[in-house]
Amino acid sequence: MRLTPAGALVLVAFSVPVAIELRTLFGIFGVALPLASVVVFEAVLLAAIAVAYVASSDSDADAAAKH
Amino acid sequence: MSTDTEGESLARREPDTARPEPERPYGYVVGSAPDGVERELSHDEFDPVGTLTLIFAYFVILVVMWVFMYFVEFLGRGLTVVG
Amino acid sequence: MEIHAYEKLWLGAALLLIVGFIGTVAFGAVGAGVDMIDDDGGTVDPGALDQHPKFGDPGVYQSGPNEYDVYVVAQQFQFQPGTAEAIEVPVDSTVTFHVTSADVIHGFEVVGTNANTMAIPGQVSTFTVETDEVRDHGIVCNEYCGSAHHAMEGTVKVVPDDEFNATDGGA
Amino acid sequence: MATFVDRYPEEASVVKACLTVAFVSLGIGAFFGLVQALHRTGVVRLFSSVDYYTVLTAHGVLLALVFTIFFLLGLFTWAITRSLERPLPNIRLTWAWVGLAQAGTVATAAAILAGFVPDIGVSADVLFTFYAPMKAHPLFYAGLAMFIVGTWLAGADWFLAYREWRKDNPDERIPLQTFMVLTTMLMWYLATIGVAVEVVVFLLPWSFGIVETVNPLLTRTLFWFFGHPVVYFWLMPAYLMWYTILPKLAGGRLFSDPLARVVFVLFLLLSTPVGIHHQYLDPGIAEGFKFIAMTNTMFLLLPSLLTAFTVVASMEHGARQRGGEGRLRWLGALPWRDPAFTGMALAGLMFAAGGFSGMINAGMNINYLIHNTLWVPGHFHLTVGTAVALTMMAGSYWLVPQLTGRKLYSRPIGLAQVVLWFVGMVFMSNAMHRAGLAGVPRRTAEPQYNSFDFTTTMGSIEELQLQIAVGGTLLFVSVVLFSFNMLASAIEDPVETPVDDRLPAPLSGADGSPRVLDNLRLWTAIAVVLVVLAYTLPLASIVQDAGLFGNVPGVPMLIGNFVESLAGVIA
Repeated sequence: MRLTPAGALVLVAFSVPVAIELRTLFGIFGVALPLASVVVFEAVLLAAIAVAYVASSDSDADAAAKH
Repeated sequence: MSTDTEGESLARREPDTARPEPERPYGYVVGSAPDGVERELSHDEFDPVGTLTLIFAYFVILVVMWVFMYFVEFLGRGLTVVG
Repeated sequence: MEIHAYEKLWLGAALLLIVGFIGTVAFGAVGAGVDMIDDDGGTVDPGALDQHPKFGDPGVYQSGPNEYDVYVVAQQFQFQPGTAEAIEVPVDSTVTFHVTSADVIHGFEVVGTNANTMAIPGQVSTFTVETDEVRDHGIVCNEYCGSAHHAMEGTVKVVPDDEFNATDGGA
Repeated sequence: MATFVDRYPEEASVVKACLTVAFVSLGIGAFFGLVQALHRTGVVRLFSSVDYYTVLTAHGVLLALVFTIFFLLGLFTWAITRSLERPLPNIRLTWAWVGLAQAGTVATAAAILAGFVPDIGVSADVLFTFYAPMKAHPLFYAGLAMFIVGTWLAGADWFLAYREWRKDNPDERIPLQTFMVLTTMLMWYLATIGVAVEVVVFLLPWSFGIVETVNPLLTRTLFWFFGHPVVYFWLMPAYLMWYTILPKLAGGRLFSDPLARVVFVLFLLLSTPVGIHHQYLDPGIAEGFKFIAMTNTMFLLLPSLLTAFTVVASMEHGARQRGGEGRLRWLGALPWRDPAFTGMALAGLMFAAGGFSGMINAGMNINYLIHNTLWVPGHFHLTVGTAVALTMMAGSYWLVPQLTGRKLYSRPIGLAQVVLWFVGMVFMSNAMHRAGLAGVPRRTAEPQYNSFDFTTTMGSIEELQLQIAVGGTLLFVSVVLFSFNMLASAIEDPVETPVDDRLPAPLSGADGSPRVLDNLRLWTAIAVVLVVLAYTLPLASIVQDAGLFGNVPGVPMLIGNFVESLAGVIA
């Protein structure tokens, strides 16, 4: 499955509530996460999306010959 | 008027990927997602299992959050109104 | 009319959810004993609050052993008592608030607690709470009431029994 | 192939006139929103906190009433014309209601904005709920009344169009979009009785000085009689787009037409007998009435929960037709590059979150937790502020080219705009909900108090303030991008096919569904009975308590009055 630029953008947007609500989720179980952990978590998510995007556009370059 | 357009509009309602393209502006045309249709799925061929998955996840989130909000956040607070 | 099996399933789940919500609230009302603000506070003439036996001299009144009534008048832009002098009530007592407004609609919210009501001119909001912890609470007006609305605040002090000064009508 | 403007040029002009008012209001209202977000968080305070309430009133009225309802007027005119496939019966009547609603808007806006210039002596800093005995200038109420009458005439216009169509098509099912417009308008007629009585019988004579006093609980109850269904009046245009346009944008077809009809009928029946749930913490209303309002409200969740399924299933249908596979991988096959699609999908996602906070609001006793705190605006910025507003903006990317015959100026800017709105709203509404749980009140210029500090369970108040300010800024930038894109689109060259405006038929059509669904008389009658049941006794007891016209004199919202009362507080 190819990750389009638009798809990557929407994933980035979606990562924001996931990161923000991370503390709520841990809060339910009584764990108070510091703000820094949210920032780190969001950075990891963004890196993962970037990797997925680069990887899929590389494989797309191979597949492009077919189209 | 309405009978004139009737036939045209019925045709318009059907997704028609083989339709010859009229003059279109350069670039992506908003609303042209149906051009990417690879197969037609009728009501009986279509099983919305993805929707069921998503909506079940939503259901679980709703229940957990409701219980948390009602029994922890609300009933757990001081100065509850008792009369 | 074709309704997909999954959609029927979801319809059932949605109804279950709704009944569950209503059930929880009913449990809160009956089981946990959370009472709503309702019409038992009666009405007053907002133009003649100074002639009212209690709102004429608003404050804390003892009504029984460990039972107190607090009369509060909300007006632009203060609570009386609450703003100029704090409302003082003893810990481990049952306190009934009677809140009304002398001019426009105000809110009366004891910050961070469930004590929260509207103050409507002509109507008296009555609600009872139990004080179980010595601490100070803030009060805010949480309904827009005019241009200095943001300055309308006050304090409720829950004090130890021996520090409480039960002067009739005063805090 | 010709688009809407070529087939119905007059109607297209009407729709454009309505959308223009909507977008201008959106721009001004969003600017005021930015000003507020920066002011109440203490980041930048450009003016005194007294003027904050003028800004807040303008923000609420321009966005919640003018932007949403003018967009609705345009969208419904488009939908009626398109789905009945005929021009409106009397275009002069159409222009008359457009003019009346616009004149009312100008009058109301003038009364509010005059509050910035105290010398004029006109002011309406009463917020969009205008609770008596806060008294605005008569111009405010008169404008409001004109605006409402304008919407009534618009509904009459659409019913006339339907009647003409029915004459030619005696046995056909009502086209789905027309069905949605008509049921929504029936709900609106029923709901606006409350505000019409409030404004015309009580507030207008009182603001002119003909009547001396009001019964504040009565006018407040009449306001909420209208004030909750108006929420659905905002939401129904979004639902119309989700049901009839979004499936097509996803490359699929609507999953079920009959269920869409059931949903709109449920909204007609249940939208109005629920208003008392805004008054859970009001004195003078018995707990039993509050419980009844809650039960109705909770059942009102049903049509929205059904919508969630039908709309997501319709998107999934599109994704699978476009080659999507798997349990969740099909999400990647959706046309995310289309701003119209992406905007509506993100709006729907936020509505799911807003639905949850709405369930808390609707719970009778749990309402103590969040009543009048920042949680409440946090909630409705997800619902009206995103589910409705973002769907309207996204829908415009698809709709406006049909009205102008010009293509959208920039698809990438459109995409960035809707994503930015989503991110901005995540920041802002999340922080608002959380601050509300800490007890921070809504509707205040300075939520910083002298005698106490707010305590949060997680993080700090400063952090929440910052999130609100950042979110508000992103939202404003998003509106700037939207306005720019719309303006730039208006000067593109006309082209033959600026947009793909085909709407495919639903997977499960109306034909197999019971005909009783289309019996509008029956549903209206049941809706009226439900309202009578829910409201007769509470209204009777409120009137019995304090009289029809009450005993509370007005308190004009004027700056002069403020100076005096401030002097009183200091003294």
